[in-house]
Amino acid sequence: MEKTLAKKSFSQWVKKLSSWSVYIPRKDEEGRWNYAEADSGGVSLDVLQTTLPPKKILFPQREVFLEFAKTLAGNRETLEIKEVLPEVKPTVIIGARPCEARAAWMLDEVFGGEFKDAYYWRRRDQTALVGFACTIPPSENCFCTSVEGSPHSEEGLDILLTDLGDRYYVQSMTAKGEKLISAAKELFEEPKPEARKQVKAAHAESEKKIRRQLKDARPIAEKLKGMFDSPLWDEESMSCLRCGICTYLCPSCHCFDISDEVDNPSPLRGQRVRTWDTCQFPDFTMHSSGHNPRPDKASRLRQRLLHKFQYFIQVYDKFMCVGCGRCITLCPVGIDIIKVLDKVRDHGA
Amino acid sequence: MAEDYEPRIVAFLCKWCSSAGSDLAGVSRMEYPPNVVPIQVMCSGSISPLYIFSAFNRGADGVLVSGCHPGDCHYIKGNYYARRRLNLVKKLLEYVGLETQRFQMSWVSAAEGTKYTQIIKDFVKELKPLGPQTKLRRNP
Amino acid sequence: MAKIEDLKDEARKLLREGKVKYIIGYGAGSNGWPAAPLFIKKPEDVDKLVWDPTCVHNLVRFLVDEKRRKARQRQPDKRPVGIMVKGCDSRAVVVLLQEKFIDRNDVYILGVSCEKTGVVDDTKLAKKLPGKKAKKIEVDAQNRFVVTTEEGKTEVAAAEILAERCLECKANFPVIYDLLSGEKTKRSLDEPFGSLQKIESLSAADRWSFWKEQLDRCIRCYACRSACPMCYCDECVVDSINLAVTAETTADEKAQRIRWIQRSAESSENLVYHLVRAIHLAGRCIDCGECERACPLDIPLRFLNKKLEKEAKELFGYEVGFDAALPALVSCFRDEDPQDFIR
Amino acid sequence: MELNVYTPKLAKIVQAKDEVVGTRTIKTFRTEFANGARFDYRCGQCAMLSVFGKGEAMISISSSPLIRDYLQFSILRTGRVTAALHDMEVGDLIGVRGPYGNGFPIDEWRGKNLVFIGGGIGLAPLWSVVQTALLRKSEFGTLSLIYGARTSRDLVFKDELADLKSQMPVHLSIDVAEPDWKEFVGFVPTNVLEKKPSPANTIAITCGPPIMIKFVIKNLKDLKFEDDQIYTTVENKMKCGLGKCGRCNIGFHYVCKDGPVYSWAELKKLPQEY
Repeated sequence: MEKTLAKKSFSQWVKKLSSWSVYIPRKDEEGRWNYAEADSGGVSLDVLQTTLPPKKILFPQREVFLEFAKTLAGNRETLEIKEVLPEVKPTVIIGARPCEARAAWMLDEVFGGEFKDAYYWRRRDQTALVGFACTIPPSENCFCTSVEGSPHSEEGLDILLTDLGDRYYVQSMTAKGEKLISAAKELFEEPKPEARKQVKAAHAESEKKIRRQLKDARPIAEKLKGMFDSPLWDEESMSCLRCGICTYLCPSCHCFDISDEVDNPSPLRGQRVRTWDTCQFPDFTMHSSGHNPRPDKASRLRQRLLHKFQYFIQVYDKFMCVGCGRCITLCPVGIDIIKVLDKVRDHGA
Repeated sequence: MAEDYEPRIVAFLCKWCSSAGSDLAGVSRMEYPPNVVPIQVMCSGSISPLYIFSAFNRGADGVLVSGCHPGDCHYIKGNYYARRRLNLVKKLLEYVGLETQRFQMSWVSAAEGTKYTQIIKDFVKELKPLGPQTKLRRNP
Repeated sequence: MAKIEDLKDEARKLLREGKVKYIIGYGAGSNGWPAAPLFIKKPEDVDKLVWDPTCVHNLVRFLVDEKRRKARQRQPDKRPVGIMVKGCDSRAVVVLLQEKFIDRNDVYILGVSCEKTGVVDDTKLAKKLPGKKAKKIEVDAQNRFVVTTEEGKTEVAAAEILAERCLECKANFPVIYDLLSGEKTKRSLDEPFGSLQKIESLSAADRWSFWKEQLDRCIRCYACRSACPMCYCDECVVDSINLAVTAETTADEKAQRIRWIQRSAESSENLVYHLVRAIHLAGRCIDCGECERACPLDIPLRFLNKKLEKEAKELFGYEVGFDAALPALVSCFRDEDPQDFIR
Repeated sequence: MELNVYTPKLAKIVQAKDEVVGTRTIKTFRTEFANGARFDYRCGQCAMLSVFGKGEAMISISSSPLIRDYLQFSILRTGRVTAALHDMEVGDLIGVRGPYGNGFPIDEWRGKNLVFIGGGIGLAPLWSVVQTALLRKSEFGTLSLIYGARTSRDLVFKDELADLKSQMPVHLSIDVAEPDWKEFVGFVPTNVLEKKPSPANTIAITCGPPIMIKFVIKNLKDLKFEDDQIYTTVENKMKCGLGKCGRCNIGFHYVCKDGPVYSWAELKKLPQEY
């Protein structure tokens, strides 16, 4: 279904979505963008890139799995566990970027499959993604076109809005999208033929503006297979600080830890929670004997790149990197995966 | 504040002086509020700031560290170190916005049973109006 | 800003004579910020060294990684490592020497002087030139910053985009060095703890809501701990993220290890983590500002350590990072240390 | 109610036997499900045991799947969860979820001789397939076990090994000589060279510390065993057991889902990241 929506009636549409809980990027006084529940306040849409991707709504940093409690009845101790599945209201994330929606589409693969992850799918099934096509590249390190994405890709999105000056061209790809549109039918008009031409031109134009490029990404994935023991990883990871920024802020990174958090030791009461985890921390793979298959920064940088540019392709036949550029922009020491992968491509050339 | 609210205080008492002082108060049957969970330590200098933050994190409404008067320390200078380190802790907690009355330090010698009871009485009196401590507390 | 030709010559000589293993310096970055850490092993790469107001990183952190790498090797190469240090960074080297973490001949210090200016704060720059990306930043004769972006050059007064710590700088040229590039110029400094006033002047309730709102945003990526040259413990007491287990660690030690805070990024756990980190930096933090710069959410962490630095000076007359022979702040005392807060 | 793959079933400990006391203590537990829940598994699969308040640990099931009424786990005391398990007594409740992993492809080995080579606690995952092979003895050729540990005290299933000797040749070894030790003294891989199992129509299955597995495989290759005649299990840190949490991978394989059992032919192709 394709419609157009006047820009001036955009905030009315948001108000009409009262039965959804609406997340919208909000800018704080320091100029940082982050998702926040939309209140009645105005909706400013000159967002470029949020620091934390929409992943934090679909795959929150803390998810309670179950609660456990011991009760003392006389001298008999009984233990019960109570499963805690999230109760999620229908949600809509407005302002997601096409690359972040592609990342959600990849998380669907990981959390689907043979063992479906009930916690993820409770949220995912209730959440609609309304994306903005990137007429201006959100970051100077965007390279989505190099990893089979584009500034107007539709995977993972329910609605794609493209800015045509005074109105948005609305493309809805799913039933969820149609429901969002029908919630305020009167605001949407049928697209005029020249609007269709305009949106095609806008999309083509936006692809040319992507600032960074990773040439021949697929052959790099092939070449990575032979570079497991290359000294390149040691050289490139010399300046790595071993923090978790590149993985926590990556829209497609999904590694997690499961740990028990005790509120009251006796009688025992607490919860089992899932929290984000990162392959960059030493504890991630350390055996209880102290042996660590990935003992140093080099092996962890290698793991981060191989997982995204080789392993994920071998299993799901698509890159796990969506080219949003966050890990490049926000790395405190400027480790640039495009530069590292360029070196892999040109290695031995 | 609900009249029946009873603040819970964690008191780190140095074994040689303050803990002995609190024993003297007990042996002499002195009356003082039962809100204190005493933890005996070998010296006030052995109190790591982590214990204080953790006590507040696990639900303490007030934390007291009590050691020997300067010069009485069984290990000569433990209380001098404590004086400097815990002063920094107090300033940091205040700076972050925790009510200043919640963290107290005192010198109580083995003979000062009455002083110990007075300190606890004053501490409970000061904590009552503040209500339960929710700032550092784990999911209050 | 010093011209570093003499430093480059020294660097080439050191590498040619094999006096140092490699040199840690600043080179061109590629992620949008002009400068980035650079490791040089070969003399011909020395030309890549740059020195300009975007060299904000504190490279002393990599001395910690060097020590860890040597500890893992069976026959480590004992030669020193060359390192480019600004004034503030050099005080970090002093603290590492003071704490005997590194030995003086582990490191060959190539000092650079900031002279009249200092380094740029990325947030201030982004606010000053919104939407534009700086390609290059230089200092002109009148010590103003000349920022080159895609649209050309713009001149900015230094004070507008200087990093907060540079405005309160205590050492605009290195206090310890094997070679110093640039002049030992005196600088008119702002009020030493000026930036702290705006928080200290708040009421207790406002300070609490300020810190709670800031630390609630923390996602515990530990960039602040990873970027800090003083945070070099193999096993951080606060969390089990980097448990240092060796073959000799017994099952009991692992089983009884106390988890002081939970792994979830809840506000109470974030607060305790940052409080413990701040108190562990009392009398050790030299205000290089890396924790705040590295934080992806720009949480003003510097103000936690700055407060304790101010208390250390006012209460105990203790200054950090100038004298490697000084005992640590918390392992010494004075008779006249204040005790008014003790009953 | 959709099946939530992370929620463990409650199981009661019905038997707790000390296998090794002193340092490197090992205990064997038998558990029955609190509400008689079914738990079908293949030999060599593992289960995630939960001690609530401490965490979870992936432990291989050492009982044979043909024995229905209990699950058996032999656990080395080595960290927070395993220490908590060791402190448990009969009647305590733990969580069990699973089964996880691909298990030993025992049906593919019909008609073949089986040589089991174990080291220390490595006998626990092997025990499941040894018991199953014994119960289906007619389907296989000769069975034999080469097993060793640091000291005689560290041997696991001491009494079961005694009566196993009557059913198959059992070659025990300890690393350092002890006064009343009659059998082989030395490392397990050397014992393998000593006993020279013949590769003809034989499958060798080895579990134990990674360093032992490396040399056992080398020695088996010297004895002309083909790559697809050697099977082993890979141990990596695991948290989810479902191939999602991202930590146990070697190459693009998740050990908890695609492993832990690999033939050397498969394992050789993967990066040595375990």
